[in-house]
Amino acid sequence: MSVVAERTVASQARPPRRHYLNVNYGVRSWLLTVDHKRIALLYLVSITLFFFLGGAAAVLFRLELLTPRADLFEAETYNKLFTLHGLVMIFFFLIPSIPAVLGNFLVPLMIGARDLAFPKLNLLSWYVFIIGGLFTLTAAIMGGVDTGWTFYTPYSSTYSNSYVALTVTGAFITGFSSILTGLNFIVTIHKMRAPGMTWLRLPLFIWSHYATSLIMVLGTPVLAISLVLVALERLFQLGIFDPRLGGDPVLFQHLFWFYSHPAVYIMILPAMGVVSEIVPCFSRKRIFGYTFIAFSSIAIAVLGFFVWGHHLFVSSQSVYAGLVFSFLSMLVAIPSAIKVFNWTATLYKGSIVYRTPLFYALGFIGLFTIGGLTGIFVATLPIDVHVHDTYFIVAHFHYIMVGGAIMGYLGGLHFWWPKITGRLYPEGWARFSALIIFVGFNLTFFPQFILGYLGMPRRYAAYPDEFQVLNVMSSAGASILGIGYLIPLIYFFWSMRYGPYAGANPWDARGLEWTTASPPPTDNFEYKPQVSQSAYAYDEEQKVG
Amino acid sequence: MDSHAAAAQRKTYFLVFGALLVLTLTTTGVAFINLGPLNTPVALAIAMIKAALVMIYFMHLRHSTFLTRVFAGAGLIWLLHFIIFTMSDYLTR
Amino acid sequence: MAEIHGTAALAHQFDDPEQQVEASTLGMWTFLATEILFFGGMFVAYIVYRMSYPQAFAAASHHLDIILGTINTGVLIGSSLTMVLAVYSAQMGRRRGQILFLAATLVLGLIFLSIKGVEYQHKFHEHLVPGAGFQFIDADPRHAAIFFSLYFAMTGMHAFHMVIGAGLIIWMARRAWRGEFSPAYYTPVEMLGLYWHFVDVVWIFLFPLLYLIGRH
Amino acid sequence: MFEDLPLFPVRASTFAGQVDTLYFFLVAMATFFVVLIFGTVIFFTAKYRRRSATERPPPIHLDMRLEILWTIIPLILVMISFGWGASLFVHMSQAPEDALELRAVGRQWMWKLQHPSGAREINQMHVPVGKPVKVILASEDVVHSFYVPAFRIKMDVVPGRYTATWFEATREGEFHLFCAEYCGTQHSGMIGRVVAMKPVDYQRWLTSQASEEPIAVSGERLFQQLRCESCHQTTSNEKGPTLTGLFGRRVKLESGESVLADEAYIRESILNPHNQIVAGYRPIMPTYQGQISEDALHQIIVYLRTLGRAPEEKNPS
Repeated sequence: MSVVAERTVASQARPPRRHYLNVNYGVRSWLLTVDHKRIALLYLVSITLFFFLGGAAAVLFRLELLTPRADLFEAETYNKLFTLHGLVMIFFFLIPSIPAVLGNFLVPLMIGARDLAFPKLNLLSWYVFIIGGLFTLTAAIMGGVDTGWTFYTPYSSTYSNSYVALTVTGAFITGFSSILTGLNFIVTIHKMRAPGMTWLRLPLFIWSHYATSLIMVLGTPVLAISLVLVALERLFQLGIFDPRLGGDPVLFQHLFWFYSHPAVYIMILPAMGVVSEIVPCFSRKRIFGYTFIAFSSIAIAVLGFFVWGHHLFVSSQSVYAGLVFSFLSMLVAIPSAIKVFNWTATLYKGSIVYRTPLFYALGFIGLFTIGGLTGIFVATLPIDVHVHDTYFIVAHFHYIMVGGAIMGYLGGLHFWWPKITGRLYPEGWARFSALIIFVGFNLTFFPQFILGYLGMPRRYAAYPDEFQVLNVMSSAGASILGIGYLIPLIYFFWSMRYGPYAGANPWDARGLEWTTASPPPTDNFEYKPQVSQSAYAYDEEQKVG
Repeated sequence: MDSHAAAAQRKTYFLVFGALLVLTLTTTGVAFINLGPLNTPVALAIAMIKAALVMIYFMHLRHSTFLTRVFAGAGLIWLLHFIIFTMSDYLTR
Repeated sequence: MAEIHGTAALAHQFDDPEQQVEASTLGMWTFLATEILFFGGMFVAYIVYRMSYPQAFAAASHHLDIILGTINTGVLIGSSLTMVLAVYSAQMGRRRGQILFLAATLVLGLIFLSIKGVEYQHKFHEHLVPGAGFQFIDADPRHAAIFFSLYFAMTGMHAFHMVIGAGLIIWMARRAWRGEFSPAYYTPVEMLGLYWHFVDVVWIFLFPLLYLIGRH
Repeated sequence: MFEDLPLFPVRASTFAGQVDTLYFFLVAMATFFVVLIFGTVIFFTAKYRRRSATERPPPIHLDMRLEILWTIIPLILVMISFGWGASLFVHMSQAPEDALELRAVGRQWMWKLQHPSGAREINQMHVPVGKPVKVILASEDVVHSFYVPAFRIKMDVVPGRYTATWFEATREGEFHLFCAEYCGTQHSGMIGRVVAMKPVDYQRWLTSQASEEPIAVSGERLFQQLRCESCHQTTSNEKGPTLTGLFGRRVKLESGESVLADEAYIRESILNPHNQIVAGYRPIMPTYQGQISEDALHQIIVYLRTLGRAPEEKNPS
């Protein structure tokens, strides 16, 4: 089929008569689907619910923090709220967010495959996710858990009077959904690429998902077993971590952070992949330094496993280990910096058109830069001694996870929304909400850097009076941020019915996913893709088949 | 696979099985001999040989692609890294 | 993992049988890498505590039954042999042999679990199960309790994997009975074999680490 | 106006200035890069906006020099932060020998402190200005963290072992003492104040804390109460080795190893006597796990230290 002809037709045409959304109807057709695109939507719906649950918890405890006393809720309720927020946002939103929704939808499309390698495992991963979520929600409804998402022993294993065992079971189960997703991606990327799709022609989104999958597969099981051991200690006094039973609580911190530090890269790497797609598209340029961005993803995934000890600088870890982990943590800055510089350079002499996904991507670059640079602060030993477990840390990781990962997620959702639904979102509202989110985010979290250096510890239901002004700023920002997140929820729903038809390739983007119809047919492509150009051939015509 | 090669493969399986049993008895026997600090390294060395035999012959790594071998090794290497870096704290306390 | 109908068992997402086999094999090995790290967390804990409390670990290890441990190692190795022969029979297209060897593997696996159960029962009677009833007359009972905690966690998790393996064997034997496998397609049996051998490999390390400390 | 809105913490220890200098270096570096990235991104997006729907800019090819440049420069900068941070951290983790030693115990949800003179405090810590102070930390339950922002020090308080931190206050005043590691319901209530005072005022305060006996004396009394002396006498006998002159010595163990008799060793020997048996002795000592509080352990250890030290150190001031 001639490319030009196809594009002209597609841009005017209504969606194809048969596509993955209307191929069959009914609850069964969704709950038993093995189509990666439908599973992606199942994930989208579930993680959106979790996102607003976690967000609601955050808004509530930010309201509590308007005043220095624990007056809106008791300390116990406050503790349960921040624990719920952390658990839900990390295990049930951020970790599955981009991989399980956008990754699930796009990995086969981008490499020219009909589906993931193991479609049934893919569906299973969603069920596992939901079962894990139900455990955690049950624990929350029965009375909640107050250990913080970090489950530090011996508080979690012995002292806490909340539903720890049920909650860790939930987190444990959900871990397997992440493992199954990672395993599926690894095999799919290795074995299912279309003819001609060499490694160096792959979209960077795929590279970053490959790196992410490695972390999921090699890290998650360690979290799983650590949580099992906590539950065993709690239920059967199988002493591993509790010093009263002879154990060492710091060992838990080692086991926990062996996964949970790399888990940060599970959240941020896919967002980096999204940015690497959006920036070239809207500057109509080949991405600058493709190989450097690609291999820096792998470097981040590998190095990410060598730095967990920086969470233990003041935990009585040995000075020697502190020095080693500080040194290695510094090195993670390098691949991150390489990415930021290359994205910026891609804009140079581009043909830049302003669209919401680009705004999110640029927001990501800026906020991730701040998050990454403050990462150097906390990798620097004496600074970390001072700011460890203060609001400085809270601000730092929210710049990475919200300023980075969620910006990337929203950018990607806008960018591929036309592919997913076949319709365009309303550009004006989208820009407006992007602005609100950017402003709200910075107002929420920038004051927390100052609070942290002043010395306000995190997880405090009550705090000394002099911290109030900055806390009020932060709470005000949180409410703005909350509204910012509600707007897309509304207009995405609206656009599913009323949005204009998008056509196959509304952004004039390269990459295989744009060569098929929007929404794509169940088997993704009407033809067998043959690849003969890079995913970023913005200086060439798109070649298909 | 022709019948000759098949017979050879079958024979290999039994040989490996025999070797594994001998090594099991050896490791139990050696445990009762005082080798000073060497008891644990010897026991672990025997365990590694046994594991290698199982992986190479029973799990067919001998006939596997390079990629499969990389993934078979990846888990082990990662575990080794995990152990070494955790011990870097405990041994320098 | 794939939809199977006799020899023409090519799932829709694959182009050819070769791609399907390679994908399954890679997927299984990736899963085993995950499993290594899963057990790895307990191995790390074991190493940390054994280096910190060598005497307590040696004293506690003396309470394990080395004879039953050795027999069980032999039983499990035997089950690995029958498993590899089951795969071999599938490869040769010998349905009867395949089912018989799978059954033998299952029996050996159940023998292993039974012996393990007997050992657990002894520990229970000797008050060596950590918790309120734990009694240890030798030196340093607190750290001996850590040894037994790790013993039960590690062997328990291992036994749990065997139980799953046993379930998979029954399922696979049923499929073999129905003639779903042929020399052209026996990937599921092969994957089950990989899993079973992996469980064997874990035990190969657990045995010397738990049973053979300071025996001389 | 900054009374309600402080933007920078007070500096009240010798570390504070050093940590802040490093912090300012990092802030300067971060500001430079944030301005650079934000500036470039905004400038490029404004300058190169699309002029016609059909324009297709030529590709800019990979420039190795550029890639190497922006690999090397960040590498140099982070290595500077690492080296600078590492040297300061090593300095901060080695308390001077002559430091005044306070003993602290964290529990849900309070701080208990004891001075060498025996004076006890709860959720307060009086310290002299201009003298290094070491705080030896123990926990009775969960992990806590001893945090004094004005001094820029923080150390986790881990149950089952001793940790320590030190500082030298440089100005008088009252400063926050926080628990920084989440420790349960009233975590945010586990706060106190540090009162730094002139050495003479500190002495006066100590003497005003009437009727407390020196910590070593309490330890000696406990040593007798717990009947430790029935085996551990001034000379070694077949039941137990003498503890006189033990502290700071290397001890040969039954297993053939030798260990330094430091606070961790003595603590472990009281709680898990059978783990490290001294060469030539039988494992007959009962464990004191669960029978002795962290406070009492502190006191006994201080007492045992005085047995092996020069007499003038018995009453540090």
